[in-house]
Amino acid sequence: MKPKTKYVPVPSMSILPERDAERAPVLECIKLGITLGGIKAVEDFNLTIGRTEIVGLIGPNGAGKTTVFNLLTKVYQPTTGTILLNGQDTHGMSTMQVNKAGIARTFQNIRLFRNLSVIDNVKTAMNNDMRYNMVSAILRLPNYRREEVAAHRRALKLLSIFDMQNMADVPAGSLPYGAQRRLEIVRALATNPSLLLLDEPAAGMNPSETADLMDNIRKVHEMFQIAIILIEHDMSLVMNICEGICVLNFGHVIAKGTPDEIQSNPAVIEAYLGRKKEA
Amino acid sequence: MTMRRLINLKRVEARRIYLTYAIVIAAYIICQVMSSTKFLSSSMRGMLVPICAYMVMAVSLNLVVGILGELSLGHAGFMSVGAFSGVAAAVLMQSVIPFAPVRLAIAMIIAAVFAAAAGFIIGIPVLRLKGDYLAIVTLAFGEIIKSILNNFYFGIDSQGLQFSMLTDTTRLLPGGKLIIKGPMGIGGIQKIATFPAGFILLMISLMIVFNLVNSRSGRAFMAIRDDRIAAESIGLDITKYKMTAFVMSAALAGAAGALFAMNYSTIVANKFDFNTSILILVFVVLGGQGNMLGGIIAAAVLTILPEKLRSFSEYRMLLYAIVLIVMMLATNNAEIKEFISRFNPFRHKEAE
Amino acid sequence: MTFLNFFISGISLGSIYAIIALGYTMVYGIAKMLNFAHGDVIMVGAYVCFYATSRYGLNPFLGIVIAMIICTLLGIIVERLAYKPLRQAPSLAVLITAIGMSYFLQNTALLLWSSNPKVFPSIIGRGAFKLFDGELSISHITALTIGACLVIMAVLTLFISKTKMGKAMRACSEDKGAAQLMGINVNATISMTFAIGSGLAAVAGALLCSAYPTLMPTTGSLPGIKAFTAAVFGGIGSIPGAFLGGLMLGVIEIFAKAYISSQLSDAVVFGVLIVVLLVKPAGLLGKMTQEKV
Amino acid sequence: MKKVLVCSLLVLAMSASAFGAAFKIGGTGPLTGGAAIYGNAAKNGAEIAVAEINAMGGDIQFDLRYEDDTHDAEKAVNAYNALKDWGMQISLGSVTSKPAEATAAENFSDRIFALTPSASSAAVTEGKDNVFQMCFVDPNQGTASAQYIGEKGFAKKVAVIWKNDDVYSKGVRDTFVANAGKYGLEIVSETAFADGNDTDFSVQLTDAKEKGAELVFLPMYYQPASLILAQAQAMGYAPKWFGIDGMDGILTMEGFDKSLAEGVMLLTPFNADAKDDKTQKFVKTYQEKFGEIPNQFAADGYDCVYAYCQALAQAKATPDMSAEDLCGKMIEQFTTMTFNGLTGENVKWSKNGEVTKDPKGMVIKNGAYVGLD
Repeated sequence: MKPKTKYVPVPSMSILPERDAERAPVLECIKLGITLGGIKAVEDFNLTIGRTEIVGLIGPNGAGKTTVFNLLTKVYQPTTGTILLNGQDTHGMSTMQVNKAGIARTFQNIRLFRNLSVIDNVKTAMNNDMRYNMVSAILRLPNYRREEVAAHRRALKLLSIFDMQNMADVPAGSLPYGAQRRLEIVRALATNPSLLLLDEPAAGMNPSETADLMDNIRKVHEMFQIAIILIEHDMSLVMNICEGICVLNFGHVIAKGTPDEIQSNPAVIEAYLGRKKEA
Repeated sequence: MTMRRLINLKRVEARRIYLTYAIVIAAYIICQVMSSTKFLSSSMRGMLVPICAYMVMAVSLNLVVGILGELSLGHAGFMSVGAFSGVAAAVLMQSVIPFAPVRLAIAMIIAAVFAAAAGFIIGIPVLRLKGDYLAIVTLAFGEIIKSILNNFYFGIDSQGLQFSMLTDTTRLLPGGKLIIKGPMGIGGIQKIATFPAGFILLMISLMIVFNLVNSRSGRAFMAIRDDRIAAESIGLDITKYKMTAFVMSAALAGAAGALFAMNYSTIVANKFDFNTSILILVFVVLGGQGNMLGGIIAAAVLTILPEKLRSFSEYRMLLYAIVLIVMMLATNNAEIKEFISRFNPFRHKEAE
Repeated sequence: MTFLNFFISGISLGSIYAIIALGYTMVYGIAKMLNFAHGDVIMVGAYVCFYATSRYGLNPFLGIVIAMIICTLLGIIVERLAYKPLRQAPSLAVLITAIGMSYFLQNTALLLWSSNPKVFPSIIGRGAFKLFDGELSISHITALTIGACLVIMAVLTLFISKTKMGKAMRACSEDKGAAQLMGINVNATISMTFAIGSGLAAVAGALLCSAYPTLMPTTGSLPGIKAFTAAVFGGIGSIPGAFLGGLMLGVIEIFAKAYISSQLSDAVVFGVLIVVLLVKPAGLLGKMTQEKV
Repeated sequence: MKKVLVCSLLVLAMSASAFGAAFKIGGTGPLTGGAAIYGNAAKNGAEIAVAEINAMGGDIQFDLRYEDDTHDAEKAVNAYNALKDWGMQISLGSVTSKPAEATAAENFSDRIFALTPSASSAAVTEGKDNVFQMCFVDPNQGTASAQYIGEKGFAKKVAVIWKNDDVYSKGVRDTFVANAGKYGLEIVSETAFADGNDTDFSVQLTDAKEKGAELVFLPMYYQPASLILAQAQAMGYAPKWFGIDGMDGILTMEGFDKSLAEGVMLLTPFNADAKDDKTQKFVKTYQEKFGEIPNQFAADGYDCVYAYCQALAQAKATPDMSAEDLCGKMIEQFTTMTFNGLTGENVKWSKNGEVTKDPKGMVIKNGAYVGLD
């Protein structure tokens, strides 16, 4: 696990410029855009995320939120614009390289390795931390054992954040829904990201589960001191947890600001909250 | 949440691995004892080595189909590369290494290396494709390997190794020996493959696959199989791991091919055609994808079955086809499976 | 002129591949399975047609109709007995069952009709159209095969786009679950697909054996694999793709024999297939589907 | 009525072992799969011979068993082992060449004598003192064909079409090409085909035609040959055709247009249209029993059993002898005896197991074989 330093909230330069800090932002998107099937799914998307900021990405269905995630993780290559991750241009990188550079994500439709055990799901994500080669694995050489034991311990520790250490050997596919969502977060964390993308982590959860999830996200944020972008429809979660919020509609950013600002933004209310209030 | 309903994968897997080793060793000892006490018929004795080779093929293909989750319809091609390179190596070493078991071992290693190289070359284009398209390209490569070997001539004389394609233009000096003779393949092979050698190769293959599966590489293979996009998102190099599994599988198939070839006095490229690839695939599917023990048992059963059906004379292959279809239905139709599982006392522990 | 003659030979071989590939591609497109027994249904169709015409002296076209009826029934029975119980099973299990079915049909044919090759009487004789003072000749059977291919292609395309059953087939090919929810009888639709595919196989069998007139229990298996390759070449699931893929495969095969090496022609054909798939990973006319994330 | 008689003879033949007084004779061949024509023919021929011999009730009685090898070396060894378990004393080897090479090696190490009806590759007998052939060796056929064509002056410019993945075809082609020059033949076109592309021959035929070949040599079995003849006619190419023993059978294919084969020459030791009593009787029995006209494989199978019958009688062998004892006796007999059968008169064997008999040059005239001389 990362060495624990003092937790200094460094909010978004773009959303809260007056609280800018001395450290460089973790993510800068400049004029990001993509055309999918002739439609501009995302256009002129600018967002800067501070080192340890939690940002909510909200917007009505089909606004292009998941597309933004897919752009950041290079599932789609952006047609225009630049993504700087820790100051480094990710142009031409693959999903795998972006992950190595520090972005980890979860998926809207859960994508676990269903036939692997819970702990193996987590250990798979630690793959790039391990150094032993195939020969060591086949012959079970000491470095294999050493690294496997270390990985196992770390995986258990990560699972324990979400209180899942007792399910370590259960096949991931047989977990209950909420646990599967949590496991996806653990798996993402296991890759040591500096930016974590959570795609509707509370979808399908009941209020008490959502409350637990909120605590857990806070805990993760505090422990790892990483930046988090959150796509979520549950407004209480977003408003509670996020320091900054970015609102997307029809592929365009229509508002950025603190939760309070967003809640009182007329454009947002019209495009989104007004219709979603009952939810 | 009821934890008792959830199975403990680690325990199940460990048990399955030990069970596999135990059954293989026990079967080997039983066959060896029966064979030395002449209790085993010639027919069965003659099948021991090919069964071992097919078991290794099943394990090897299972690595690609069951663990990596990609369909290969040209696996016999690697067996072929291994068979030809292994036998050629054994012929060349005949005078240098008179002790047959050592020669066999080295020949199998050379066969594995050649097949791995073929796997690597083929893997570069193949692994860029997906699903059925990947499958058809492996089929195509299997046919290409067959076609090339049918036109390949290789010999040795006092000036060294000689190769030619299409027609025999090696022009060997007197005293030279043409080893691979195009469509006639290799003839006059010394039969140095033995049952213990087959057993050892099977154990090594199992060890390689099981140990690989329980390592970072194996987890990566299975992660790619379960969800390629998620695997990419956690930083796995898909191409590298697919290639690793493919090459490893090809290497094992190559060694199996050498073992197989050196059990017969003659070998031709046409033996390793689409039908052989399919046969091996049948072992894997029937035994359960990813289930090594199942594949091994299926390999043994489906090799022995047509021999046991000989008493039905002309209806033999018809019955074989029916048995194959019925077995596929029985193992894959949910209702039939449920029905059968009622009679299996061990079933509830293993099943999901 | 030689070049043109080879081209025509290629077209003539390719048209046979194309007509077999149509059956493959149709079943794949809707049932999403590789029906390896398709080649053997072709063989059965050819035998039925052979016995109807040579033994019972029927009109060849009546023979084809009888063959179509029998093959359609065979297709339905095979589907019902062997494939339907595996609808929920992994696709590999279905593939293996199809291969088992292929062995079954071959060996049944061996028992029923013996292994001795039979010479198939051409359904329209062995004449040819002569062009350029006889320098070029296109045999009647080639012309008929291409014509049949085009007609079948047109009818299938119309059937699939216009009729209710055709629409149901398209729905099944997109999403079986959703189709079921929309009140489409998925099982009946798939059975129908097999019936049509097998009926086509009978026509293909008669044309295959008219063009290359020997008939054995294994007659269908190798052209079957080639035609399957052709279907993939053109983009499996695409009906015009199967036609194009078949023709191209035939032409490439003949050209490879003529201008590269008659010994390595198969290697060349499969080599071209690989190159095509690398450039167009879903075949010439196939649609690339992107997985939704 | 005759059918019933033949059937009852067969039953008798099969049950002869019940008395324990029959030689157990076994062979492997492709009874299923793509090469099933050859295996079934050899098996049927041998069955007829066994039924006849057993019906004569002499000292020599046979118990015959044929096992399927699907034209595959691996399955052939399995089949061979199954026969060994059954108690096979003398063997008919395997019908096709590659499987026969594999079983011959087993015959050699187990000391079970083998006389293969039709496995013609030289490698079958090479280095094995107890494996003999009833048919010509491939290399001999190639040389004999070249010599025949050259000496009779049929043609100067010759084309060869062969099946590249077939040991038999390739073996004949190799020696034919190697010896063609010696007999003044110029090979102007050489083209091949293989399983999977054995339907369209336009390229091969065009090549031969354009290079001006006067004669096309077809070292192959009759099934692809029938396609070649039909396609040549369609493209208006009419060279002389020359085949080898595998071509025999072309006239008896059901539905074959015999006019296509008009003028085709072939070297074969057997033809079903021969007028001698022996052949006619065999053909008649075969037709009654199996509903087809026998080809040379059937004749070879038939001859093998009769050759065994003669050798065993001369060696005064009895069915209670071990396979190894019989092997010694058979080697002795076969290297010295002369045999008259369907496929040749005064047939002799050399020490290495190769047969010497005269190939008969045949030409097809009006849909029937006529001697070429």
